[in-house]
Amino acid sequence: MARHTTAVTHGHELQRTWELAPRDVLDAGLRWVRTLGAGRRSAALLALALGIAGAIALVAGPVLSGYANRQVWAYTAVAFVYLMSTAAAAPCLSTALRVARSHWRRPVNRAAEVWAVTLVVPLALYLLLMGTLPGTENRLSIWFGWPLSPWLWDAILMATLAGAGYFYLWLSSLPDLAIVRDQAEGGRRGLIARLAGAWRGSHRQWRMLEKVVNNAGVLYVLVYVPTMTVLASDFVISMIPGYFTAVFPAYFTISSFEAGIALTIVTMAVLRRWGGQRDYLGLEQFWALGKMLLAFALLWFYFWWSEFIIFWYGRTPREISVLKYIMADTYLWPFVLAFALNFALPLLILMWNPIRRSIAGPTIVAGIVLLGNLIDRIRLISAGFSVPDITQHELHEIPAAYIPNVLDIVILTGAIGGAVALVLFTFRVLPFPSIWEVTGGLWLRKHLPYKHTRVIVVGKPE
Amino acid sequence: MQERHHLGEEAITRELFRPLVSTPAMMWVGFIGLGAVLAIFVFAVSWMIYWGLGVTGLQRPNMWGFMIVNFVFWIGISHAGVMISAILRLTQAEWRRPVTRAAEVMTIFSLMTAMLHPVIHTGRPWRTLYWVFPYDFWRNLWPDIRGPLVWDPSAILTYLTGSTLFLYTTLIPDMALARDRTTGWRHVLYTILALGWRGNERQWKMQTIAGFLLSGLILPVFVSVHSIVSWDFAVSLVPTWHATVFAPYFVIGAIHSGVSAVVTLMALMRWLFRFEHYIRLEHFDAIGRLLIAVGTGWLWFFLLDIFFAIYPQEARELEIMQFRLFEWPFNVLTALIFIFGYFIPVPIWVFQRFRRNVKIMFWTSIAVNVGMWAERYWLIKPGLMRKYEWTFDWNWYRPSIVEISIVMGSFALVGFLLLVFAKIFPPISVWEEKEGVHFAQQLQVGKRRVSAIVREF
Amino acid sequence: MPRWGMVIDLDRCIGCGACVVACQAENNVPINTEDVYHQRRAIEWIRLERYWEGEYPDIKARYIPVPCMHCQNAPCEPVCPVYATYHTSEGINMQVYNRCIGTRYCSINCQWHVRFFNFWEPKWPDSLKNQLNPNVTVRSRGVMEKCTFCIQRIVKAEHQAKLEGRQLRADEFTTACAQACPTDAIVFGDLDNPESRVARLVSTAVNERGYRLLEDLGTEPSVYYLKKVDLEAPVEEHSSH
Amino acid sequence: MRRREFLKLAATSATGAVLFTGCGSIGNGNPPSEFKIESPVWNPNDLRYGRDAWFATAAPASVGGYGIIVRVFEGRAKKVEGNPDFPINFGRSCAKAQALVQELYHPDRVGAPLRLAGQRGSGQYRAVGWDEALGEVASLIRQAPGSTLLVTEPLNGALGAIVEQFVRATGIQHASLEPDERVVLREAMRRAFGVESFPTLDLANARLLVSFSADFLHTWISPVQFARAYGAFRQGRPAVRGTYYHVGPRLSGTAANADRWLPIRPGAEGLVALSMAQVMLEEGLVEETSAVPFFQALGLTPDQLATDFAPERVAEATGLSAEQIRELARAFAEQRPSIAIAGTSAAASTNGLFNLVAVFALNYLVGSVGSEGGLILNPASPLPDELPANRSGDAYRHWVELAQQIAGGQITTVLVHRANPVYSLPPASGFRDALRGAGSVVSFSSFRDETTMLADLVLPDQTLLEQWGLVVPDPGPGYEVVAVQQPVVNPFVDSRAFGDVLIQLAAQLGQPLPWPNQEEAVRALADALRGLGRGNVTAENPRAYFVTMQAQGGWWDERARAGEARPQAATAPANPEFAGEPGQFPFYLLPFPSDSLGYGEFAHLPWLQGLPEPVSTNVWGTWVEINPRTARDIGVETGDLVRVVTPQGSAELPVYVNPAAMPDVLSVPMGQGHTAFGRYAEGRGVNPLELVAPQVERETGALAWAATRCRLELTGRRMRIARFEGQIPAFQLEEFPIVQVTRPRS
Ligand SMILES: Nc1nc2c(c(=O)[nH]1)N[C@H]1C(S)=C(S)[C@@H](COP(=O)(O)OP(=O)(O)OC[C@H]3O[C@@H](n4cnc5c(=O)[nH]c(N)nc54)[C@H](O)[C@@H]3O)O[C@H]1N2
Ligand SMILES: Nc1nc2c(c(=O)[nH]1)N[C@H]1C(S)=C(S)[C@@H](COP(=O)(O)OP(=O)(O)OC[C@H]3O[C@@H](n4cnc5c(=O)[nH]c(N)nc54)[C@H](O)[C@@H]3O)O[C@H]1N2
Ligand code: SF4
Ligand code: SF4
Ligand code: SF4
Ligand code: SF4
Ligand code: SF4
Repeated sequence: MARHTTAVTHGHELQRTWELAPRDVLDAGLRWVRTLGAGRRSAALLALALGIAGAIALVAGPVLSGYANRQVWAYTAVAFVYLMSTAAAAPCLSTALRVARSHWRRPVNRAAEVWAVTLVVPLALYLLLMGTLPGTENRLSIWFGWPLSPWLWDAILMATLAGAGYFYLWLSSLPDLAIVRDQAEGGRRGLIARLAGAWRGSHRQWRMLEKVVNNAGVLYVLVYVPTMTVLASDFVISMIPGYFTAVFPAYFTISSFEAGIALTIVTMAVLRRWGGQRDYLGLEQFWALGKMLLAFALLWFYFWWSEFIIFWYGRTPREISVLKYIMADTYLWPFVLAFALNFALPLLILMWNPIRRSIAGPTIVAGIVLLGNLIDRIRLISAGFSVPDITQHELHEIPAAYIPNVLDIVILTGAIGGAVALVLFTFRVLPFPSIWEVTGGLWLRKHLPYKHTRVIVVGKPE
Repeated sequence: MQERHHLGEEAITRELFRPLVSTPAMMWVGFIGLGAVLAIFVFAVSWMIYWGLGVTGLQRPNMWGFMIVNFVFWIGISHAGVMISAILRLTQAEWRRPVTRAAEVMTIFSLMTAMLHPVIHTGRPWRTLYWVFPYDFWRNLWPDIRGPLVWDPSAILTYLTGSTLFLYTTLIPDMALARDRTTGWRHVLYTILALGWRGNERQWKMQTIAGFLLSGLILPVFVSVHSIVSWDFAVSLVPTWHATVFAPYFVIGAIHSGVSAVVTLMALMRWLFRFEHYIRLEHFDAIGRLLIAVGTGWLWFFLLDIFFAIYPQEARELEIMQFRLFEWPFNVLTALIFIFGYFIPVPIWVFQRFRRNVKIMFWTSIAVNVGMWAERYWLIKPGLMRKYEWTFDWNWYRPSIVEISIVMGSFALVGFLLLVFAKIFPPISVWEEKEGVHFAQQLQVGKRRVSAIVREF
Repeated sequence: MPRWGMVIDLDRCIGCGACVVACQAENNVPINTEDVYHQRRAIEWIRLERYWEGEYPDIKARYIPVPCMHCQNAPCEPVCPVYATYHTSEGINMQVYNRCIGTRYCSINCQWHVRFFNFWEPKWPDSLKNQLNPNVTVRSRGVMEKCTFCIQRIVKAEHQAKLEGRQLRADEFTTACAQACPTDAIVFGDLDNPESRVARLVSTAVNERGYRLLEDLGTEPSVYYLKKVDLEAPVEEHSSH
Repeated sequence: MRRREFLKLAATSATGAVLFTGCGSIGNGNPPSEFKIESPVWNPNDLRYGRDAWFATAAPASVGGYGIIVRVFEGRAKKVEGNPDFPINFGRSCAKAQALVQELYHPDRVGAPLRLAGQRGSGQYRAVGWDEALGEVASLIRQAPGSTLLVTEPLNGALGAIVEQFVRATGIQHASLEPDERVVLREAMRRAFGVESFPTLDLANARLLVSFSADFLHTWISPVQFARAYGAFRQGRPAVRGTYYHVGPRLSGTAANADRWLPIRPGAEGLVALSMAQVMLEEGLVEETSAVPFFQALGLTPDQLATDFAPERVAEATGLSAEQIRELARAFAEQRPSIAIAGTSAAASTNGLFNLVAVFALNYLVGSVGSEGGLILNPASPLPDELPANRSGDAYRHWVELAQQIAGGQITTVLVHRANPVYSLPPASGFRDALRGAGSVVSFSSFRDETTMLADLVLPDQTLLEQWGLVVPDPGPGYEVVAVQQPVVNPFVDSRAFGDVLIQLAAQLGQPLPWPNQEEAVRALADALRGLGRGNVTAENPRAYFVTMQAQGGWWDERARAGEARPQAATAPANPEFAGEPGQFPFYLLPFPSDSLGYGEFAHLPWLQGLPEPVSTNVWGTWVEINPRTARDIGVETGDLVRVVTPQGSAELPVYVNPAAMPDVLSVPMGQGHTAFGRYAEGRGVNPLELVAPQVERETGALAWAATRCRLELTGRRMRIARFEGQIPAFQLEEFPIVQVTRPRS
């Protein structure tokens, strides 16, 4: 900080980005596209292999045994929900940062948005899982017996979300795709040229883009939140008799945001370590996102506690059995782990500013949170898919915990692997950092003398 | 951001101190009008304490009524201060500068007003003061910490203490400024309050650190206060109260109404003290944008709450939902909440043109708070009037004139205190305004001149 | 240690109100004036409710006396900030008037509506004060009051037993409402003493006709009801929810 | 409390004294299981020093004269309980008996003898000494004993004996006032069964009860006795649950307990009964021989019955369907032992006597008279001469005559004790006006009731809990019973027992009665019981005998039962007649005795005023009950003020929409409308007797208060009714019934 000086003691960390010229950024982006090497490819192939194994396991297990036994679908559902909570949440982060207009976000956005490319995986899983969704006859449903509920409405939401995600990713990559189209050689041209479309970078196009990118992001969030709300209700709550609680969808969404931030941080760390993004993804970004991660860890607790305390005080048999099932008895250990990994550890680690203000600190915590979120989702989904008769209004007999078998684990790793493979393949065509955004920030920067020192002044155009 | 006039430091000082030295005619009107209502309030409270709660419209099972609704409302308003000051300070939003002081003061006065309600609302207010503190050491009698009514005073008092410290910390430099420009009793007062402020480097550093620390510390308190207030209701078994979503729902509702109240206050200050140069359209613009997000979040929770009251399809909740959605007068309230709380203001705020229109901002912010008062009434009362299957006890609640006076009077109380405050302390933070002037820069980017800010990322 | 409880047989209760007045007489319950009824603030520790069913001419009026249920998991207790209502070790939901500050939270959280608030200072003409039971505190304005299972009778009996150096005998005393009830609809006693009438009713009649009010809330009321018998009752009975 | 303990308590008088030492036990009461900070105060109701004493005495005759015990602490009566030994109620009691302590400590009791100090009726009195007051009464009687009328409630036992002796010694006239249905019921008992006293019901062994309008669980002759039996009738037997049908024009507090309510036209009870008999005989459900006394009681031939009273012929007039009558008859014949009773409004019709006789005679048909599980007749007093049983009240017709005699000057002095003719007789009787003009009026009431307000002299009586007495409860439990009444506390105010006053007056008049005072009279009469040499009390000397009797609460002999019942005279069928043209007055006006205030004699007690009427839950006032549909048609709702107009008069009353009201019957509770009688009774509500036309029962001349028609006029005003129920009529929610029901085990 001292190196770059600011007038006050409490600004964000400045880093080399602000010392660069726009040309440097362009070079860096193009270098990324050109030089991505064997490491990425083998990683991508490994992930792909996992994905294929998962697909085979999915066919070998759940699909073959049909929909009568919902329990075999549990880990397919876990995979689906986990991807929705992590990969699908990441683009929301980039939207939030965009809307807040913070300049440090510029190199972060793409690391978050790129995960939108994986939306096809949960969409596909969802379509498979539709068969496990019980109908609305004989049971409580959030759809009150609407026609074709819940299948049609959830499917529409999922498809819309995927559409919005791809649209957002495409829009926010458009100028860079054009750059790649114009500067990259041969093979990739066809696809990229088609993706870059008619982008010529005219004044009009730029003004349009600036307006629409934000709105596309907001649209994505506006679809994501209801989708998660509905999934929370259709996938979790309505599967556990007696589990009716208004805060749950909010808990589900908020904790997904936490995981989305964690995923972004991990992505950033990978890009920094293996992707040559040191100049762009620095302390400033990790520190800021570390704070956000801490805030969301606290929110995790807040939303969980909101539910817990009401159940605890209510003490109606219904509430007590739900508590016993997913927190106290059956899924006690997954719950304790989720509590520790999503809240306790992140809080205990990130409460220290020196840790927050490092690369490793937030990264490790982000890893913890990603694991914690997985366990949390397993706790909820496995519990939901293990109730033999969900047409009841109350959980009278508490089912035993479901222990995953090898197939389940292959399905889970497969879904995650498939998603990662998609991202790795996308790296091939998308430049990192986001050239247009980072240079956009540099254009608005100026170094000014201030008293005895020099400050950076950044423009904030309306 | 071409709106900013270039003001010298001395001009800023002079203009912002103006309310202290001269009293606009409307201020007198305010003092007299609010004072009169306040007198009614004091009389009503005394009457109630003298005769007992018999003078209210409360009965079985409507044991809580107007005063509790109003309590929740004012607690909600009190969330503006921290929202504006602490969060915006931590995130370094520039546009907070002209409104922090007013918002913090409103926090304190509305908190005090809010706290008054549960106290006078008890059967024996004189004894109520006991239970805030563990009172009977000799017999080992302690307050029951399992009860939200013990959490309430703890959280609220902490919040009040924190907010007061917070306000005071930001007030010190201005007190020194005032000290140096006044004589007589004011001089004495400001001398004491300025705590020997000389404005040296170390003092500024301490003050800044204190401001940030307090902002950070007060945030959890801020969230806890309205969460706990919500748990007053939610931990009970009353149908439609017993909802897990209440805590975040109440908090975001509080922010919705509190920030709207800040808009109201901004518009009033701008009009009353002619602060056009300080409370500028860009501020309304920014706060309007914040309100869109807050309002939409509130709507999400509001809908979640309604939905999950219906979804379990339990006869008890359904009964009350049916009552509160479709029966007079709650059907009208429902509409009022939706329309005033969201569907009038938020679509209007979407347009920058309207966000930059003070009159429209003023009236929409009023609308929000009408909607939010209705929302609290709507949340709290139907569950009591139609508690469960006890049809034998289905009673209406009608507030008595005493309760109505108290509710009306609480607005006068807050207004009156704010006016008094403005007579003694500068209603806009002078040093923050000046700091803002220093940070504001202009930048030439291509052909455009862009507003810019030092160290803001 | 005894665990006090009550069984109320709705097939016996005739709606005579003797229990109501007996409780008022025993427990110094303030006089319910006309004004108090207009204000809907009448205090009846045990109250007689009448529910309609059907339409003329196929109409039924059904009675139910409702005292405090003395929930074993009483929702009124944890919400009291000052321990003015608490659970005794004998299973009674007890009210300490001196400590009550009148927040009325307990009554909000009592789904049986059996907690009564003194909105006004209770007043008796001087001569009527001669009747007041010296064993029962006269409550003042601003405090909550409710059925205590006639705690003064319990204490007296327990003390008597202690003085005589013996255990409490089954049914050696009863509450005012149970004692007055002409049809013997109310039976009070020690649920843990197998010889007491309540315990025997709980093990026999309650199996057949028993239910507890709002049982599904899980508060474990100590007051059991025996269902009203009706020749025309629907065959499918309402189980507890 | 069991008997033995009670005895012990009463005997030692110190066992009730308990020392509260709980203060030493700080913090040692925490329940083991849950984290809580238990109050170190053991409980909020400390026990006091002091002496608890329990005294046995008797409840008022109007609630059945059963045995009660009263807790007395430091010289103050605290609490009334039923006497666990007493054979009528076995420890049970009722709201009215509970409220006796409020009568004792009533703030508006007459505190000393009073003499009128202004216009009669002005209510201005000044206190005088007892000697002066007694002297004045003595001289009034001395002046014209033959023109002196003593009005009392029906008296029996010791006070009855004193009054009889007094009347005999001084030669004054005596009339007693009681609700007219009781007059009719006594006559019906006399005619149908040849007994003088009211019957009781062996419900504990019965399987079916059919009540024709009799409010037997709340107001009819001996509610506590019946209620106690009713409990056993319903749930006292492991295998049998008694079934109860109610036939009558109103779903009363009693009728609400019925398994089936059959609403009928007012006054049609007898018709239904005859029709039932017709069905039973026609279908051969009862033996021919058992029909003989039935036909005797009604003066009918089997042919007449068969032709005129077949269900199809009478259905229309009763308001029931023929099938309903048949089912009722079959149930009555088949589910034996079965009992039929009639009363309340059934007796208050112009054909009241017929209604009662017809219904009670049904018991002959099923062999239920005097048998187990049936209608049990009561013997008279064990000492008919010394200790009179109830003397019947005088019928309305007689009161009208008396009023004329007072007005005409044949009666110059009226002495009134514990009867309130000015309130209880309808204005049409002219009694109030007559009394206003009477030569002298002396009241012996403890309260300034309406009659006392017209008195020149008030010599306040003691309340029940302050005086001695022997009471012959009517009805008894089926055998001879005498209750002891004793002062449980010293007189609260400067009052004297009526019996003492009479004894002192007789002495002043030179006609001394055999006893020096009321207490001695009681002791002497008790000793006469000892002379019988039977019953539950045995002791060698009079003192021990009396103490034992006091401790037990009375004397009874379970073997002394009523003799064989036989109809004495025939009562021919008759149709009810109503005052008022049906065209002009479309509704029946159906007053009904209030569950808590009775006929108004309890209106001065705040606990009873504040006790909700069980069906409407209304308190502290009068209202008119209207069927919901009718109300909708007229355009009124609960709380609207309407004018109820009868040929006799009109009154403004608030509407209570009663979902169970018959469409053409408007019911109005009795008991309110007092213009005097203390702060709690005065100036509230309306006395429906002011609306009823002076219709009388054809044969007895009793007032037929249920024989008037009326119409409604809207006033456009509203009035708040004080009620207990919430502001929405409390119907059970289908999903969450508060009162859960189940079918009987079969
Ligand atoms: N069990 C029980 N214990 C109690 C209480 C209770 O209610 N029950 N109450 C408690 C309370 S509140 C109090 S204040 C204390 C009172 O406790 P104490 O002070 O013991 O009061 P007393 O027993 O009333 O009187 C004490 C003695 O003083 C004598 N005495 C009276 N007048 C005079 C005088 O002029 N001079 C002298 N020298 N002696 C005199 C009396 O005859 C008596 O023997 O008891 C406390 N302890
Ligand atoms: N005749 C006579 N009169 C006397 C005296 C005397 O000696 N003789 N002594 C005089 C003296 S010294 C005194 S101190 C006064 C005492 O007179 P009071 O102060 O009236 O004392 P108590 O009536 O014993 O107690 C008051 C009530 O407080 C309640 N109480 C106390 N603590 C608690 C608690 O923690 N919880 C609840 N729920 N209730 C509580 C009890 O129920 C009790 O009914 O009497 C005075 N009057
Ligand atoms: S019935 Fe009400 S007052 Fe009684 S213990 Fe239960 S919750 Fe508490
Ligand atoms: S009213 Fe009294 S008892 Fe009830 S919660 Fe408040 S302080 Fe406790
Ligand atoms: S148990 Fe005692 S306090 Fe409770 S209702 Fe009965 S008489 Fe009243
Ligand atoms: S006293 Fe007995 S019969 Fe009468 S209302 Fe009470 S419970 Fe019912
Ligand atoms: S209650 Fe108080 S005065 Fe009585 S013994 Fe205990 S401590 Fe002493």
